[in-house]
Formats: sequence, structure tokens, C-alpha cells
Amino acid sequence: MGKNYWISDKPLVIQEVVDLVTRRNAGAINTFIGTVREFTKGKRTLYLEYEAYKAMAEKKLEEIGHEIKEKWPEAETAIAHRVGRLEITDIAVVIAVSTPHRADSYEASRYAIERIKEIVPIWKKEHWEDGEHWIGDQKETKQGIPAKGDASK
Amino acid sequence: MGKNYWISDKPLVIQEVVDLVTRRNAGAINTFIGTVREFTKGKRTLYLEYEAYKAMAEKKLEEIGHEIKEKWPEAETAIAHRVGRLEITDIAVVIAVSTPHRADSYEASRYAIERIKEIVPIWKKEHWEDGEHWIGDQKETKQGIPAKGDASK
Amino acid sequence: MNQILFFAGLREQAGEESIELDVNGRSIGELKQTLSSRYAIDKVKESMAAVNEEFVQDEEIIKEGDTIAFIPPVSGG
Amino acid sequence: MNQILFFAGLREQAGEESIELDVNGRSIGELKQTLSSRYAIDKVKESMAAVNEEFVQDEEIIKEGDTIAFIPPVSGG
Repeated sequence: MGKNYWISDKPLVIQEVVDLVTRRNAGAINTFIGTVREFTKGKRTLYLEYEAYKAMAEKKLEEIGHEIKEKWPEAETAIAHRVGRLEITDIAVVIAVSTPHRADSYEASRYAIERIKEIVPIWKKEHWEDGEHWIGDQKETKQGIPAKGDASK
Repeated sequence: MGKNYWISDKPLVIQEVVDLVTRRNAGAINTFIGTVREFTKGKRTLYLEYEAYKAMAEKKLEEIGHEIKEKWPEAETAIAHRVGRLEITDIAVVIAVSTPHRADSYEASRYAIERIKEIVPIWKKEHWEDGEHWIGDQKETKQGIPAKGDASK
Repeated sequence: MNQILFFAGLREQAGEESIELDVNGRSIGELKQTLSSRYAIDKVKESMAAVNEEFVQDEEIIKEGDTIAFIPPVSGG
Repeated sequence: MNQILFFAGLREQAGEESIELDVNGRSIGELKQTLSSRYAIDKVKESMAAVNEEFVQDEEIIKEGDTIAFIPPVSGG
């Protein structure tokens, strides 16, 4: 792979992402795995389609890694996001963060997923029995640049 | 495997633990992986030995799963802990928690690791260049039963 | 010339993944106006914009050769 | 008879993984006292106790056939 942040149209392998952050000085690795859920608010999803502005999305994932490094200097981060058609239970995203101590691994991993939902140009289209729709979770829906660190809370 | 909570003297496989909690109604899986760290407060660890009161430890891991179910009714949990000799970067524990939404997966996973450090009869012995020592992180060091939910904070 | 990229729902509204326009010297805000009024791609108004893969504000002036992407509300993760 | 289990540093101090003693009717606190004074296993004082794999307090009365485990401060994870 050679890099820690990537978009792929192939199934994601958790172990590959974890391997990128495993190191002698980490005692804790937190991973977040986003999977395709069947029911949302009682509505049944048949499958999802993810689309990315690939080059920019990989840059933004890497930028999230840099933001994490600023906040948690000892953290190592790797993030992979899948695109294309995903079935129920398929993995859409894998985040892995290693840190010397456990509290930081949870916080940094959480920071990563919140930031992905703000600044990374990836979109999902839900396909239901009675239609389909592009989903927009984005917090910043008006014009403007998503602020660094808004997700930290 | 047939069960979600176990002690093993074999290397732990992250994917196996994650598979136990993957399901159609989960959109989020948080995993915590505890690995053997080389340096702690400047002191170099050569390797670790973990020992467990196996039958009771498995029961207590399962009990943590029940506590999580009470607090987060939609969560599914699996926990594996290794015993025996572990080298630097080896995995000592894998926790996986799936929930419909991501915030709960982080909180429940964090709850699990904190409770493991309180109530599960597993011990580690650090082997350094100049000696060895059984480590006791336990919060409750006097007599008494660890209270349910003390770790929640 | 400038390449203008559309994604997701915006791509569907535009009917194209990208178009070429010469918008050298114009602002992003002006380009949004043009796309919305002349090409009926009004979802650009709710979109963020990126020039050469970096987010920019509506005031940003476009230069020759810049690639402009309109980023509708994202939903990764 | 009762089986008494020792773990980790406590096992090393005891020199045994387990011993058999008839402590039917005695309390955990009394057993700790005995182990500490008569067998010099004083680490039992800083340990929790479990009877048949459940944590108990020092007041717990031991019954025939119970397995008692002394649980020094745990350090899993």
C-alpha cells in the first residue's frame, strides 16, 4: 500500500489497516468500522452506493491524520474508505489509531470519524425498495470551508 | 467458537472477534486492541506473561457483556483475551462492540476495557532487562467486590 | 480553460461528471450564479467548492487551468 | 474439604497453585487470617476473594465443597 489513507473499490480488510498503525510503542489500537445497516428509522436499505472525489478524498483523509497528530502527537492513524456498491453488513470505512495509552486511541478515533463526515468528499446513495436518494450528513451545508477541529467537542 | 467471551493461549485474530458482532442492524463496530508496548515510563519491557483464572475470567467477560446490554440495549459485544507469553506488539485483548449508531459503539467499547481492568481475574507479569514484576492496575485494592458500573464515568 | 467537476446528486442534476468552461478571473460565487441560472444546476448553491482539491470560499478568484469541484453535502463514513 | 486457589504474585508467594483445607463454616476473613499468619501468605490481605467464581466479601461463610480463589489486583487488558 505504501500509504495510510486510501479510497478503494475493493472490500476493506480490517487487519491491513490495523497493521499500518501497529508499532512497538503503542499499547492501544482503537478501530472504528462503519458497516452498511439494513434499517434506518424503520426504512429498509437494499444496498448503498458510495462515490468519492478520490484524489481530494485521500488528501482530506491524510489531513485528518495530520490534525490528529497535532492533537495527539504520539498517535498513528490509518483510514481506508470504500466506494462502489456495498451490500448490507459490508464495510464502508475502517479507521485505526494507535497510541501509547488507551484513552487517546478512543478520542482520536472518534475525532477521525466525525471529521470524515465533515470534510471528506465522499457521498452515499441509499437504495430503498421504493426509491433512492443521495444522503447529506454534512454539518456545513452553506458555503464555507469546514473549520479545523470543529469535530473535537 | 460458539461463544463471545473467551480466554485463549493462541494468537488472537481481530477479524474473528469482529465477525461475532457483525449483523444487519449494526452500522458501527468499535474495536479496542490492547498490544504489548515496549516502553513504559522509560522502562523497557522484554516480554509479558499473562495468567488468568480462566473459568472465572470468561464468566466476568460475559458479565461485562451483560452490563453493556443493560446500558446499551442494542449493543452486541465480543471479547477475547490472551494468556501465556506475549512479545512486543502481540495482541493481549480484542474487544468488539457493534451498535446501530457510532457514538454508542465507542462508549460501550470504552466501558468494556475499563471494566476488564477492574473485575476480570487476569494478571500480567512484566519482564524487564533487570527483573520482573506482577502488575496490579486494579482500582479496588482493598477488600470488597468491584461495584457494577464504577467504570462508566 | 477550466475543468468543473460535479459529484453525487449534483452530478445527476448536471447530467455530466465534468464540463469545461473558461472562467479565468471569475469568482467561485459568480461561477455558482452562472451554473445555476444559465445551466439550471441550482444545487451548486448548497455545495462547497474546491479549487485544485482544496476547499475555497465564494470570494476565491479562479485562475487559468484551475480545476473547480462542487462538493454537495458529504456523507462518507 | 475446600480447594483454595492462588494466582499471579500470590501464587508465587504461596509456592502452590492450590491447596486443600477444610474451612467449612469459617469466614473468608478468618481464612485470610489463617493463611497470612500460619502459612505466611500475607498477600491474601490485599486480594479480593471469590467463592465458586463469584466475588465475595470477608464476611462470607465458606461451605463444604466451596472453591475459594484469592484474586490479587488484576491487570488484564
